[in-house]
Amino acid sequence: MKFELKNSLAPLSALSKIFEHPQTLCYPEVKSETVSGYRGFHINDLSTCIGCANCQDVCMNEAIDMIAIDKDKNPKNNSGCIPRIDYGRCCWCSLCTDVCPPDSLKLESECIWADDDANRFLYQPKDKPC
Amino acid sequence: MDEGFIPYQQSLEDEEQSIKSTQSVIEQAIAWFRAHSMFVLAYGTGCGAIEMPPTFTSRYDIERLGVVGVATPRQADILIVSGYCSPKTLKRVIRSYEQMSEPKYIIGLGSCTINGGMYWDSYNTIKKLDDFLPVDMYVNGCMPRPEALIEGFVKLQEKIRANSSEAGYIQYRTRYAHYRANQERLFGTQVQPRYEENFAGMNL
Amino acid sequence: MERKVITIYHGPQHPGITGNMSVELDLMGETITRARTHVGYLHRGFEKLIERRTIIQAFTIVCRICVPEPDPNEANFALAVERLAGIEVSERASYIRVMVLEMARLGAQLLWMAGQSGSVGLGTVGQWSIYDRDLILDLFEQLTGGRVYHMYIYPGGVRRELPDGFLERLSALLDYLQKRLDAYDRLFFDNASFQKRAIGVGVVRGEEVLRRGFSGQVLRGCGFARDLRRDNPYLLYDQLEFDIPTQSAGDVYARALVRRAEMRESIRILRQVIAQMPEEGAIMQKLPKHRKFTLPKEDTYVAVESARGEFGYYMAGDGSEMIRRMQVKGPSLIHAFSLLEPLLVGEELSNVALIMNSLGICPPEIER
Amino acid sequence: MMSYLEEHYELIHKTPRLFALHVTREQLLDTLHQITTHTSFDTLSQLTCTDWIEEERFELGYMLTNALRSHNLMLKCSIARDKVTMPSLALLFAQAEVMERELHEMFGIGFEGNETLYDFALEGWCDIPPMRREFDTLAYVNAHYDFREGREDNLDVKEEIKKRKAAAKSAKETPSGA
Repeated sequence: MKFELKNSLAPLSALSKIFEHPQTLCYPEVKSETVSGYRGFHINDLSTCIGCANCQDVCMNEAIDMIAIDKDKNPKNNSGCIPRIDYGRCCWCSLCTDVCPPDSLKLESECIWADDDANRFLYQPKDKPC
Repeated sequence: MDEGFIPYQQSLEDEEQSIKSTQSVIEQAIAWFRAHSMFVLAYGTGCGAIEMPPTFTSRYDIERLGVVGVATPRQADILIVSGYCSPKTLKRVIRSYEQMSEPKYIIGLGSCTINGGMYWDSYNTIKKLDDFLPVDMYVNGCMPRPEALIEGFVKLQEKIRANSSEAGYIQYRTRYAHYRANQERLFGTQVQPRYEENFAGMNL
Repeated sequence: MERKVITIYHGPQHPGITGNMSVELDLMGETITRARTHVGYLHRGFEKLIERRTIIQAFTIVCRICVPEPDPNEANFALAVERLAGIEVSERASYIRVMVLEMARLGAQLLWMAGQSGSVGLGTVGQWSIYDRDLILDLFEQLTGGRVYHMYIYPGGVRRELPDGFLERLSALLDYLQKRLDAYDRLFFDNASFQKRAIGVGVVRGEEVLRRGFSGQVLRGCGFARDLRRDNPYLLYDQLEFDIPTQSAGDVYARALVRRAEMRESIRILRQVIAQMPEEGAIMQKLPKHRKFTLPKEDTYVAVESARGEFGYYMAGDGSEMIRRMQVKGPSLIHAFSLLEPLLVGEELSNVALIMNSLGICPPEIER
Repeated sequence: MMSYLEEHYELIHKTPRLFALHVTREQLLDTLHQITTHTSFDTLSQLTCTDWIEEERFELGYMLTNALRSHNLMLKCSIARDKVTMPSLALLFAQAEVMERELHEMFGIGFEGNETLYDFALEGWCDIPPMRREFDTLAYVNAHYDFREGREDNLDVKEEIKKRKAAAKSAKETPSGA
């Protein structure tokens, strides 16, 4: 096959990008916009959570513990338990939110977290109405 | 009731007192340079390797922070263990880590390095990476987004600049017996060379 | 003169390897005299884990089987469950699935382009193509809520409705990518340095290739127009118009050209999907006894065409909530062993990364 | 293509493009030879194995594809779980070599004539072959790996509901009794 001069020079067309504005997202300085519906951290509306442990049952990673709550925010919570998620197990599949009968467990768009201690990755969902 | 990452909140108060810099100016300068030239070993050990190209290329461009990929462990400062680790990989990861020159740091990417993640009941993945190697920074997610990986690097920079004696490589030297015991429990004694020999003459 | 054979391990910790795997090479000088593939660095025992999970739990794990391209796995799993349980999927859900699969294919081709260009030292291409892949991932984020792992195609349909204005944004992205593909032609495919490295390297040829179970670009690169989307259609591919590009040379460059044309075909399919997408319709067919859903004691085999070749799932149910056996065969299993090993013999060491990238070998799907 | 199969074998139609065929271990090589010469099913695309432990058998599936990749034929062959050797197809299909190597490791099936049955994915594995049903992966994990502590305060929700009900009941009874 004959190699043409054109084929050697064509890649230089990339140089035209020098004059364009950079496309980089400068993360720590500029936070990118959160996408609605992104599967990030859990939130749990305690005033509607009934402590049924459906989320615990469906979780294939056994990431969800049901722990005792200090004071009942929801009188219908029969067990007095609310879910806590182990982020050393979670895969953010959102099956737990799919099976939640009162729809109290949800995922928010925030998802960024780094820590130097592995024992800190137990997460108590924030009490936020969705 | 506390929300968010619970034990973290409980430990917030203790931490404020602990980070008081006692470094000299030169030490601070060295730490600053270290924190801004982190060479990452290009070893994609697991799923997480798929989010490394976006992090290292033009979209997120982590080179802004001084993070560059290098090919051999001898030149690298940072080892990213990207997700699950099978024992077969872990052996190579340990060998790579021991070949790296100090100071060196490990970033654990995703749930799998913390408590097994999705593969918690798999017979062929390890569950707690810090049993075998000292991990300096864990990044949350499965997969962590490139932003989360950058967050891990930013926090690691702070840690490097604090220059504390709890850095992973110092832990690995001083608590080598502990790590070695766990490694031997998994692999048996014969397979790995002993890391101690590398720093036999050093003043610990 | 004494000729000395040395053995080196190309990988697992090597920048030129396509993942966490290793090729043991016997070298005489720079020439490879024997190659042997080693895998197992990524073995997680998926097939065992799936036996322990109910069907709706198992679907979240199958997408992890192949990391660069998770969606064909989800589609395969869903198709196999639907076939065993006799579930019909609505037309709208099928269109969304085709859309997701083609977006994933486009993304995987762009990722491949970064690897292939990196293996010949053309760094700029990777910077560009991974950026463009990220734009596709942004759309995935809006659609599915996940960036890499979407967990979106579910037995019975898809999990979420299209967000408002999604098809318009996709259409705009396709216009952008169409322009970019011309830029990639100049930068990469017509680049003399890539041609010089790729032409005549890693040649797969002959009638035998059909019998040896190869698929994807390996077959299309040596003149056989085999594509499961056309030959054994699934979803709605028999109602969409697209061509199957082929080349006859069978070398690395031919496979690159096939991929170049396939990207254009994917854009063409996506445009048809956007035009034909039904406005109304359910996206999800509820599974009977949703969380206690069972499969009959039957087995089936489902295959889809991924960006690298045939992805086949064998699935057997046993009347319980668990799947008795699901066996996955990705294209890389055959390509990495019975194709790569003989193909590398006689090549130079510097071409190993080039050939591996061009075969699209992806270790996580070899060993699961 | 189909007529030959229909004539000579009991063909099971699973879908319009997928057929199955039961063979015994002894017939396998002969049947494969006949099918590959007389029909266009001449490519082995997958080799599967299912463990039917309650019926004491492995079911091997040889997935054949035609050159056009449009139809699939599965040859199913049951073998006893304790007497686990099969003739190797490595001479017939080059790709069978690695598939058999994998099944050998995952199920412990021997393939006579395959020279490459060494380690595939596992390194130094000395337990039961992991894909056999009697291998319990969770028990293996508990024996070999540790999980992270800190989750001991997990409560059984059913127990908690019972406790609460009992407490409420006794709370009701106490004032009425007093």
